[in-house]
Amino acid sequence: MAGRPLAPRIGRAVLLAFFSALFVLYVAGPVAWLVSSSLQTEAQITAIPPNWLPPEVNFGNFDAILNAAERQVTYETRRQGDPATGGFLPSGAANLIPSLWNSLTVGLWVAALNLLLSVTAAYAIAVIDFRGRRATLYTVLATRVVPDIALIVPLFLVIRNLGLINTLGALVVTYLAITVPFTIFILISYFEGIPRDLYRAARIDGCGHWGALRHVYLPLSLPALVASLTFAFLTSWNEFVFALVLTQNVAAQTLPIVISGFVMDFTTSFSFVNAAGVIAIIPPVLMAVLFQRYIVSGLTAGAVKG
Amino acid sequence: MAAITCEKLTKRYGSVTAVDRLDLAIGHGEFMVLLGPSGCGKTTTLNMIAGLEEITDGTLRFDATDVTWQPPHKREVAMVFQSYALYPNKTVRENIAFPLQLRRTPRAEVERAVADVSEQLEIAHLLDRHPSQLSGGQRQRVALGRAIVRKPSVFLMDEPLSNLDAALRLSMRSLIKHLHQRLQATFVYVTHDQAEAMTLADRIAVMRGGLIQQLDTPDGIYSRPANTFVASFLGSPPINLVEGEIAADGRFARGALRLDLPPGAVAPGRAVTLGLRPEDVAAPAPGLASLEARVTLVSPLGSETLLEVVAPGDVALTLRVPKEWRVRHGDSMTFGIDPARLHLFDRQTEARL
Amino acid sequence: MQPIASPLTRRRLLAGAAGAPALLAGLSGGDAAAQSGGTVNFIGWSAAVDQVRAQISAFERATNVRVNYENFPWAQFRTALVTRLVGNAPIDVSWISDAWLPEFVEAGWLADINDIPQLMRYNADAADYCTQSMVYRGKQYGLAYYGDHMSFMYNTELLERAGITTLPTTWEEVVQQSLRIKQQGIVEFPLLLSLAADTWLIEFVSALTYAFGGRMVDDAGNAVMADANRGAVRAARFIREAIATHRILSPGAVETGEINGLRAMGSGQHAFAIVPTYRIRALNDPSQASAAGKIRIALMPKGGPDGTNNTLGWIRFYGMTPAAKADRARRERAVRFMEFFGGRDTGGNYSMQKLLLTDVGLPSCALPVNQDADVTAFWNRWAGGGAVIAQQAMLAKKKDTIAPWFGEWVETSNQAWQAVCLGRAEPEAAMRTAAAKWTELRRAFR
Amino acid sequence: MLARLNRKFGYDERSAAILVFPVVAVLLVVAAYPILYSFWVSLHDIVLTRPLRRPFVGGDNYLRIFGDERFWLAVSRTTVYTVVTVVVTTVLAVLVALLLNETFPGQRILSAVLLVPWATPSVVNGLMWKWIYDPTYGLLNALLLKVGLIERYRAWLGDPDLTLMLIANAAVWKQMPLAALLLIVTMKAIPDDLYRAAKVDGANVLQRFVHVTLPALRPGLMLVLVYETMISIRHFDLFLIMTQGGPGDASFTLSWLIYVETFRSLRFGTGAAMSYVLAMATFLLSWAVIRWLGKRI
Repeated sequence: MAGRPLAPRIGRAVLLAFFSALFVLYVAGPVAWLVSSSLQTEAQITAIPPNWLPPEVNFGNFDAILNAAERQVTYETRRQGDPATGGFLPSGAANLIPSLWNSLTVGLWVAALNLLLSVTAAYAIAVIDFRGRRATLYTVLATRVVPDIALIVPLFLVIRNLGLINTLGALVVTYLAITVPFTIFILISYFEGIPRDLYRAARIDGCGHWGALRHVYLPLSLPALVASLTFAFLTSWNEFVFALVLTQNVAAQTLPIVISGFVMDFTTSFSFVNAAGVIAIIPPVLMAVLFQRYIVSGLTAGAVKG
Repeated sequence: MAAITCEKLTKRYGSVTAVDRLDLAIGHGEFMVLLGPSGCGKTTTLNMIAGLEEITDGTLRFDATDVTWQPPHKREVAMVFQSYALYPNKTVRENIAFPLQLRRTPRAEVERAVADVSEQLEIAHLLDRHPSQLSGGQRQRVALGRAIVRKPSVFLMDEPLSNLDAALRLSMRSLIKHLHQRLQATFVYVTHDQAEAMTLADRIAVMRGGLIQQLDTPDGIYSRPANTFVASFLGSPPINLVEGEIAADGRFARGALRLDLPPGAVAPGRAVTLGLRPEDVAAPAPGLASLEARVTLVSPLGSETLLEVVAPGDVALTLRVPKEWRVRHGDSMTFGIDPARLHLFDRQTEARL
Repeated sequence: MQPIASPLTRRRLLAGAAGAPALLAGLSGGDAAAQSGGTVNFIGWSAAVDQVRAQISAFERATNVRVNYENFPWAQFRTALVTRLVGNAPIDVSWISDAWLPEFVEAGWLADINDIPQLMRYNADAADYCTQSMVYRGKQYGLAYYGDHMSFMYNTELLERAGITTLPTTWEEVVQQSLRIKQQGIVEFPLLLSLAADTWLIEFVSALTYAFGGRMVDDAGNAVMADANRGAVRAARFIREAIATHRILSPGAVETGEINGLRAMGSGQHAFAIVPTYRIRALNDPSQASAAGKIRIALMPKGGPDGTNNTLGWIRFYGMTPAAKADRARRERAVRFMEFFGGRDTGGNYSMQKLLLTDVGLPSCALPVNQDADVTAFWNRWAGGGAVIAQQAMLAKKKDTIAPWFGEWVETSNQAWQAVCLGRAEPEAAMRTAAAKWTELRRAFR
Repeated sequence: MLARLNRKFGYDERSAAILVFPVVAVLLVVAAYPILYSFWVSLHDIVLTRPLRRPFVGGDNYLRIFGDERFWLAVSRTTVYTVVTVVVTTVLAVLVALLLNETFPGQRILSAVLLVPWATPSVVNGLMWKWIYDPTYGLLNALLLKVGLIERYRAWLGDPDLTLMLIANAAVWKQMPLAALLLIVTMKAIPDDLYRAAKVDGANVLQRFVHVTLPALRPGLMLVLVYETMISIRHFDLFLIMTQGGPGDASFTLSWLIYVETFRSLRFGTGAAMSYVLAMATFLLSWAVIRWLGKRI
């Protein structure tokens, strides 16, 4: 580096800086605007031209979300007027925090069960040479070819017949159907990258298949496992269509559903919706950034092999 | 101790047959080497003995017990791999102790066994390291340690020395030989390296295409190769093979080349391949067939000299002669050959005649 | 797993619904029901939520029956309700839009109240069009939540600034005055119509169609919307010209939902608008609208040669599910609830009807409510008097497109109207598309 | 007897069966059964508002679809949307991958920033962009006005010529990161020697990209193309949040049509048939892409 002429190095630095700036603007700009909007009052947010940054940081929207308890309304305590033109907390505001917990619950269950199911199947498919191995793999992957929207109706009927409508369990089971094939795909790629001799050694040393999985494959595929956990959690956290149909009451609704309700119900204050959006972004973004290293190495096996 | 008996052992992958009706009896405490080029089925055979590959057909017995369908962890065999296959997440100590732990050996006993084994293999100072911190030779010692700590009756070795450099290979070779003598266990050793096979084996099974070509002692394999494949696979530099036929006078003929054969060896007119090991030449002497040839290349090896020569009929041969012979490029020389040391094979079947 | 053939039958729907509630009530905090007089499961859309809650408090106190109240945004409501109905969710009472009545009855999702005199007796007090809007094939399916109509509203300040002293009585005059306002640079788009493709679109275009003397469907049920003389074509052309020729209506109207339109009107950006009458309260509320105090209502202008002052009226009502009606205890609770909300409370007052009107501005179907002094005061305070509103109410006609296939047809209709707004289809062609769909669906309905 | 059974299903096969069983069981219930059930539904004229009739109509639903103008309209909208989304996503992802594959101060931070859109729920993505496009208070109007690209505020999503592109932009924003990650991972696997050799051969930056990077990216690109196509073709959330198929029919895609047919018109039969057509199209398309790209690797 030191020996190279100065001009190309400066040129490279300028180019990198320029493209980095463009990148940040496009990738982070919209979220920054969302965050900025969430920290303004309704009056500030509806100013024309808009305030790029909050004139003063205002946590009122978040405060409202956190403290939006279901209150007892009587003739005396009711608010009058038609909350039509915005600036109002939506009537579902109090559902936001419970739905956050619902999302979290479903996400964690899905992440855990997804891993449990996928690990054993991926091990079997990647490691054991059994009849029907390819058929199993293709069947598992093929279930993802059918678009979600095609599955909604039959799944709704299945879930209804199982008596699971309006339960978090319905969502967990459904999301497993989405995440498991993908996770199996990732884990197979990863398992196949683990030297076969380690498997043979473990078997010779006295491991059955459970032992080989536990003593060799699991400890050695930590990145892929963490990546799978993250993928599953995010998928579950973000999912919308199934949740929309399978859960119709507050007890089981997840965050995207409640938020979409705010968006469609434009009596809601813009700043409130934006704040709700920010709240919905925080957990998955934290998780993604925290596990960044694992996500990349988890993807590696799959991507490089094609 | 255990004797291993393979009866018509077969492994097929789809339409490909990797091992074809293999019969092999390995005795108690025997050191058996499976030798052959890659893809010959030797590793598959080893895997079947280990239980790592399901046996498509045939029977496998340890002593009198049919273990054909027994999974590997039930078979009491130990194995050493070319890649060492040490668990990267475990320390050396944990690696060696692992098989014992799986057998629920009491802790004190495990510790004693690990200490014992690491003493023997001179790796006691490495016990708390991870495999990634070890050299190749050290890793293979650890792998050996993990294998012998269980005191199994059958040792399976899958090219254990192939990843080591030449010097290490020699010392590990003698280590393994010592181990075999001390442990008195049955060893099945897979390699493509003929020198390893020759030095280690009680018996060698030379394999090709899923079939055993020859099963014999190292000496038997070397001096009486069953066919041209075995003949050419062993020996360095390889045996010279010359195609020709038996002339009316009972001599081997290839163009202008004529070589005396032991009388009455083969009927005249037969198409044969003649095998001549490079070292089987001497100075011309009575009782020896003589061979005229022109030297085209001289490669001194120190203790000996390698020659490439062209014999009549444009037959190119490689010969090994004592270094005392002063040979120069372009010389024409006469070599003496003991007809009894010539190998004759049928040209069609490639089998020894 | 149930046999495949069964899930969709009505019998199974009913049978399932009987068992499911207990299970689900347990999940949704129905423990209170054990000690009290039971629970009513009521769902509505997210409107007048505080008024509903206040009334629920009163209801629970008066009857010892708990109410499990849930609300969804209006935009999601129909889908959510249908999914719940199909999913055997334990709904007793729900708000229903008049447009869904035939469809829901045909689907077996609504129970009639003809054999419940406790509810039927309120017909005596109710405006006739309200009652008629809840009747399908001779049976009545509920009590009114409210009944309203589309009003023509204007911004007094903007008219003044443009020097306009006489209110427009025809849509041609609306155009003239709008152009005047526009040319003076007072506002860019003096006319406001909320034409986003949501559930309100059919209400707005029907109102305009009536004002132009047209119809969507004739009394015999034939689609006439494409008919040049008695159809919706003139109204469609008016919209098209307002956008493309006169530029008095924003091309963004296709993206303007009812609420956003309301906001724009409230912020003084438009001089004329068609708005649901009850919104007058919000528009003249200083805490919500900068143009508060300046929004007034005039009679719907007449459009074209056959123009009338007619407008569109609609109602929303409390409906009971067949599952609730089939179970004696549930039926009894549901009836009490409907009476308390859609009729008189246990004190004999139309408390909910009055609350909705005086708090939110939702006009009542119960005629006695309109005699109330508070109601008169309400109209005086927020609308500058109730005379025009009352007059317009008499000229309101219900949607002529209400049919079992309404839900499906309106998708096509909405697209057709939007195509007109966007200039992607000629008014005649667009209305022909809508009419063809109507005819097709009607024929297919057996 | 037991021995014979053992012979037929050895330890490996028995273990595999046990290990695979839970997944197969779950997928049977929540994937395979619904898929088959959906097919059964697609052969019947099931309209939810007519619960008492449910005639078997065989392929009639499919025939009806193909005779339905809306279907072909939706096909064309979906095609435009998918092509734009996939192409722009891929191109942007390649550029971003090239940028982040460089080593420079701050590169790690940018890599972390890259994950933000990926982790953003699609509902929030939709509301965020809808807010940016807002005709009155939106950022886009303010920005373009400030730069002088527009003279007055516009209703962006209300412009039928732009709607699809604007939704595609929101989709690209969310999908590009994963694609870029996959490509970065693939790039990292390119041996440095190839670049050194190309440099020695006198290739400039562009030539190195075309002759070294691009061919080596093929497996990654294939994965990205197949994956992006499969998910873009079925996008739904954004349409529900942002435009509901409008204005007019400007964003009337297949997913939206299926939603309307199923949940608004409550025609489960034709809705299911449409879903099947979409599923088959997705399948064939991915297969074609794999074949097409696979041949060229």
